[in-house]
Amino acid sequence: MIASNSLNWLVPALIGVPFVGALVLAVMPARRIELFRPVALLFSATTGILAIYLLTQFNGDEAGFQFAVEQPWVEEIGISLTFGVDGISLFLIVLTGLIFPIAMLGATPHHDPKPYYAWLCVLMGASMGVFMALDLVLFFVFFELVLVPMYFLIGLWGYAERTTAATKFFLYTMFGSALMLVGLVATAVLHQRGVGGELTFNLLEIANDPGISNVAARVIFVAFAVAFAIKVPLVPLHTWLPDAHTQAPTAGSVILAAVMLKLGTYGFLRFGIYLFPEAAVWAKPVLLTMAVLGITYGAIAATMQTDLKRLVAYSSIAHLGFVVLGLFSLTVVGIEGGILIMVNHGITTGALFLLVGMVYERRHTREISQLSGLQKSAPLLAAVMTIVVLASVGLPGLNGFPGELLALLGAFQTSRVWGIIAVTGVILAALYLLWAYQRTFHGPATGENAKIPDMRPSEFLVMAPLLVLIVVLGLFPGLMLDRMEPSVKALIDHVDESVDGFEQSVYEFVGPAPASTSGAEGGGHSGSSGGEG
Amino acid sequence: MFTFGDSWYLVLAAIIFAIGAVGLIVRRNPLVMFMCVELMLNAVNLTFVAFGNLLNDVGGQTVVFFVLVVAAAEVVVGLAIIVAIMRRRADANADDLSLLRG
Amino acid sequence: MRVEVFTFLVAGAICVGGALGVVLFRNPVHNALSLVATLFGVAVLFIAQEAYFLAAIQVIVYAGAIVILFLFVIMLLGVDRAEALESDPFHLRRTITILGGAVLLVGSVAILLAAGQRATGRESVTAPLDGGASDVERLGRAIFTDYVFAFEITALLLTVAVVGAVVLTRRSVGAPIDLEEFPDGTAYDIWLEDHPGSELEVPDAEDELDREDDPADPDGLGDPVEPEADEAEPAVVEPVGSESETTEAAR
Amino acid sequence: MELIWLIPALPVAGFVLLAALGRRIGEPRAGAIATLAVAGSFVASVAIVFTLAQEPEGSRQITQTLWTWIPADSFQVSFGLLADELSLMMCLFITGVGALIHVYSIGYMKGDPEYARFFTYLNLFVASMLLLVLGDNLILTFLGWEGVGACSYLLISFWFTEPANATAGKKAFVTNRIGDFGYMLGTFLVFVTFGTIDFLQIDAAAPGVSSGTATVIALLFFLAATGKSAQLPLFVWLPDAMAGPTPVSALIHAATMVTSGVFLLTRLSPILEAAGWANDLIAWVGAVTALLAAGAAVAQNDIKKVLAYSTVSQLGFMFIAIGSQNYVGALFHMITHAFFKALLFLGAGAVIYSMAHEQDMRRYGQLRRYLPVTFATMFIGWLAISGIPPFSGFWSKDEILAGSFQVKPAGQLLWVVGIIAAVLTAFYMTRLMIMTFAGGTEKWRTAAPESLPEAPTGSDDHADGAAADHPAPAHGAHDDHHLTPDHTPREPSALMLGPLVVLAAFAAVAGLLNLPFADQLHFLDHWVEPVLEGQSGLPPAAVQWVLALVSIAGASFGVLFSWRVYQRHRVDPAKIEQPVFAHAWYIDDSYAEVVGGPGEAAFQGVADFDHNVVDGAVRGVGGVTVRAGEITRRLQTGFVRSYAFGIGAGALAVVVFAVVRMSL
Repeated sequence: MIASNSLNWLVPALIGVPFVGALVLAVMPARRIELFRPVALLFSATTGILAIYLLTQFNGDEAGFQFAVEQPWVEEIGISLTFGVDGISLFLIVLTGLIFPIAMLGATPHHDPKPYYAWLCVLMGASMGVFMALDLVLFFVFFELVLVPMYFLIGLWGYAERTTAATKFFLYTMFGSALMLVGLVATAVLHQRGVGGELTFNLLEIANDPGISNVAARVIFVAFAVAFAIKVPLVPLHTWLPDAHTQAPTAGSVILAAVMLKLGTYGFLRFGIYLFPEAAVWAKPVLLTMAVLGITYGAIAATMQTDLKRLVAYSSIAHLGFVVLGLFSLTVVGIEGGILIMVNHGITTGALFLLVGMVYERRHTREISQLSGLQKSAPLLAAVMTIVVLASVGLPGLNGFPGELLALLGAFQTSRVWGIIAVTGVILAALYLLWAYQRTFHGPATGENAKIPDMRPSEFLVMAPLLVLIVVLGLFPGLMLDRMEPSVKALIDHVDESVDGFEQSVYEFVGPAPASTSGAEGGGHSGSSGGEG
Repeated sequence: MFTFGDSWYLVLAAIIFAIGAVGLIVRRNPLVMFMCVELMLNAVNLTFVAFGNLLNDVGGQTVVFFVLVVAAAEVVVGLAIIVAIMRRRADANADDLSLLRG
Repeated sequence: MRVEVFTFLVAGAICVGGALGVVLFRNPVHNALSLVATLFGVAVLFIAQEAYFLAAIQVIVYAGAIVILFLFVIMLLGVDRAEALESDPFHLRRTITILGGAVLLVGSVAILLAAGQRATGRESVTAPLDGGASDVERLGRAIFTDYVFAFEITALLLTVAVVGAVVLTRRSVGAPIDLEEFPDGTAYDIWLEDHPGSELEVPDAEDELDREDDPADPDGLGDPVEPEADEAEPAVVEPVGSESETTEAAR
Repeated sequence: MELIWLIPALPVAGFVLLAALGRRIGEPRAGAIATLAVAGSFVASVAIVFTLAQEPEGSRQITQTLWTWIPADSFQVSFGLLADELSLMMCLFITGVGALIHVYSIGYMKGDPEYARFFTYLNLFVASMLLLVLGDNLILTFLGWEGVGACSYLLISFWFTEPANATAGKKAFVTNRIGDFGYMLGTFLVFVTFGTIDFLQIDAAAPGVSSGTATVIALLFFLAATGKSAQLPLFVWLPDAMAGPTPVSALIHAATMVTSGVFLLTRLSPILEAAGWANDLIAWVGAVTALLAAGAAVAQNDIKKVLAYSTVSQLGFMFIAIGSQNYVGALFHMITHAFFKALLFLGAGAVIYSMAHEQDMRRYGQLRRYLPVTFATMFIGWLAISGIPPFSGFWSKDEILAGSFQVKPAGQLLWVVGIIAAVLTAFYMTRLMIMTFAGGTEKWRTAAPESLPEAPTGSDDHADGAAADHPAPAHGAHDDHHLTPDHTPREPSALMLGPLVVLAAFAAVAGLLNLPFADQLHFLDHWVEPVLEGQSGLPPAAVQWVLALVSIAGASFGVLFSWRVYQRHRVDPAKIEQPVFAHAWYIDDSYAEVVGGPGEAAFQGVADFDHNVVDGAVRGVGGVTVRAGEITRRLQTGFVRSYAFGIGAGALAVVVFAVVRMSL
């Protein structure tokens, strides 16, 4: 399963560089204020470049984990430092590598730059770790480690209600994590009981031969699922998100949306479906329901928000609903769609938060009712906003679309009803985003709104890479799909062989054999596209 | 009927301990409270030695040795604290130093 | 045999007397002195149990160092001021305490006597106390082999303690603050806030008697005494009960 | 012939160029660039058409896969262009009419501060429209489908400072999204049925599909079509869309975008063929829409609104044709309609332009004196749409009605409805012409705007916008304009008149494309034949003659009656212009009532539920914890001796317990 590679130094570097950066910042003299930002940027950008290098070195035909490193850590209880990258985590890593520098560039703290950037670096390293850890405990450690910097970022550099929001965010997520801790210990212990041998927390070993009874697996799955569902967040466990988003500083919101929410969905994929296939199939209806609920409910709630940032936060809930919908359609198409949305939502919503931050800096309010006709005074800002909004609405040709399409298709194949209901989310997305855009950027530019300055070139340069990604990933999603496909197929195969009840119902298509299906590589699961007719 | 034995030492220790405990609660002068603590510690030491003797093990005495050290350290720090407080308020008694109330 | 019993009884009496003295004397100096008595008694008992080294340490460290330290502090700060023993703001609690202490005493004694000679635990095999070498040697061997880490740590502990003491007692710059500047005043202030009107009452014997069953005071905590009240009456009438014991212990 | 990609690529290039440097390029070069881009792709399409024409019948088909767009497992979406008779024909009139309207816009938008942005959007629109028709699979067509929707949103709300315009744009997009709901589900169903979304493969496989599945697919795509092509029940956005600049109304909301629904269903004709009763539904929805919209057009006073409802009505005719599987008829009418409706819109634009952006026909009159060219061209357009032979509209409409006549069941009834709609068409178009160009008096000199009753307001999703039927008075260089009694209308520049003339010529002769008389005259028929299976024949020639005569009679009646009412004033117009017509049967209003009332309330309810119940529960947990702490902290009195007391009590408890245990 683990494909060895000469570039094993990459993974530790990706995690280590940001932490080193944090250390450097920590020891820097406090009075050299002008230096903190460049240093933080240096380290985060280095990480980003490494991530891109990882992308270039990644072997797209390899289903297993690459760049894998395995070091014993606490041998007594079989905890090891096992890292690896596969087609599923690859793009999340790249996304993390890209978003952090952009977030640092896009927003500056109003006070205490030193700890601010240090925490950001810690956050970056931890996020990288989460996406690459292949050991249950290791994953948990990073999963928790992420909370701390985020807590301080919200609590120290946030807006008026920051303390409440930070505490809420921290406690809420911790609650889930507690269950997860129990779950992963139980997993390891039961695994040892089941198959004998050493106690191990290695994900691959456990997944390949769980030796856990279905009932136990389901219980543990629920424990994991709650943790991830809070992190995603799935309705009705979502209420920490709007507060956290609204109160967090711009960079915090960007990273929260772009990276941290993905921890949950990634966890579902890696430690839910992959670790407990049977339980995942068992829980599929519930999670699909929650996903659809999130899509519609989040969208409806978003429509009625009066705070721009809150609105975007709720839109995130809806988008993440699409992700979960795709993942738990348990079809290759759906899961690929889910991963696509994970990345693209990171880009678009990150951009949205940056833009809202710019609006706030100009108007010192996020109240939609206070804003009007900004397009008159800030046409460039409006143009960028338009593109991002349309991308977020899921306009074909922009990056929001392919993922949404695939996720919906997957859901449609698995269960028509959920598919159909979920598609209504597409309508609602247009409704709340365009309405918000209309109320803020259209209409007469009154009072303050008429006087705001337009986007500065520097700000545009920050947005530029995101815009490029929005267009490029919209027109060439194949760049991602091709690389993730083998891993996703392997995942589905894994589910297929470990769950006997799981029917990949090969569907009899009408008419002559379609060329596109026969063209599908491998074809091992070309049938999985069938759905149960 | 009462033949002299190690349990006598234990009884004595119990008595001293009880007195110390009561004193600790009843007295308000922090210095005196410290002394009561010392009393209790000594009671414990006594039992340790007694048991060590009884079970013919050097461990008891070793523990006493360490207890002595710890007690010394504790007194040093404790008295330092008291000095620090008394400097501010010579008439301070244990009930005045209640800023840690919840 | 007889000797042992005799030593035990004498030393025990000294210990108990000293202990009582520590608790009952009003003057800190007296308390310290009676503490010395107890410590010496314990040292004697150590000797009676062939723990010569410990006995020595006991005298040197405790009697020699610690008590002197106490006395220094007392003299240094001039806090050798009598404490009104019979007046306790939490009157009921004191009685409970004394009763509880008695029960504790009786209980533990009862346990011990019931246990009689049967002491739990088993004979030592690794480090027997008897057998050739002196207790000093045995103790040294034990400390520097089995307990060496603990020993090292005590070294560290002492260092920290010394440093801490120095830091704590360093005279702070600026005017000494008084408790009024503390966030929420003294315990009494707060306590009085919770029990308005109590500060008017001056505690005296007859209403202390019926305060145990005071419906207005269900928690039975009794009433506080004004801090000023202590200075107001420097020489408090001694309770008759404690008189005899004090004199006895002094003997 | 590997140059198909040029057709959409040129407008895309124009878009990119203008988007990047539009402001620097400025006026009028930006307009010129945009026009050249579209004209270039027109040339390209012509070239391709001619090369294809060389090919033997049946093999006139080029597919070109640029790259694989969405390769996901078995769901392989190629970014591939399919140039066949149908798509090329669409390309021709999209780029042709598009180019003309670009030219027109150069004049119309003169002096607008957002000049460059306008042409940027316009080019993007043309590009998307071309992708829509050229896409060789459902998803790529969907890209165009959504692209035109987005452009229409951007262009309707082009003068965004007017809340009504912004609202109208959003309304258009959201309403279209409802249609897209059908489109996406249809695509999914097609995929799970055929295992492909490639048009050619679908067509190949379609005959084998079960009637039930085909019906569902057809209905889903028809839902999509009702959204884009403004049919019942989703037509409400089109009248409001008139808030956009007039060239936009001409290009998007008359000639091209709104016909994409028709195009889509034509593309999927093999499925429709198997779809059974779905066809009847389509035909009848088309018929009812045609009738209702024509009725609504009768009572509108905003000249653009009249044309908007007219467009809806004409689209209804096309859907009648689709439903009666007379696809050629639908395409035929689509083309002719593109010509004369674009002509009419541009003419109306010229009128509005020369009347200081006043759109209320009640303030026009006698304009033929001032705007002879505009009048002449619009006159032709009027004849064409009213169905007076030999102008184009007659032939196409006649073919549709003839086709509908022999539909089983109740084709005759369908035909009757169609005829009534046609009569109404003739009536309201005549009304428009008379009120604008004739009518005896120059009303703007007398009638002050406030003296006129408020025209019906197109309401919007959230009741937060006012009427969309007011012109956008304040924009750019036109700010100072207001229709004053001493205003003298002047013919606009040649840039605007030129396109009018060209379109007028086409509107006059476009009928030649498919003259019914002899089989060899069915050029269009033969051209698209290979694409369309299941093209149902027309009734025998004799029947056709009768039907044609009847429709001519009906048209003439409409014209003459309108003449009596509005020119001769023999009948009080108020008798005809019932409020129910003016409010378009209150359909839009009722939507607004529902959406703005219960709908919004429900949404607000959900939001409140989220805040009070869901989040309230979370906050409740927190609150309980805090309160518990408030209580327990009292134990922490801070008195050292109390703690000691506690410890002592604990120790005591232990001892007592031990004693009890031993004594037991």
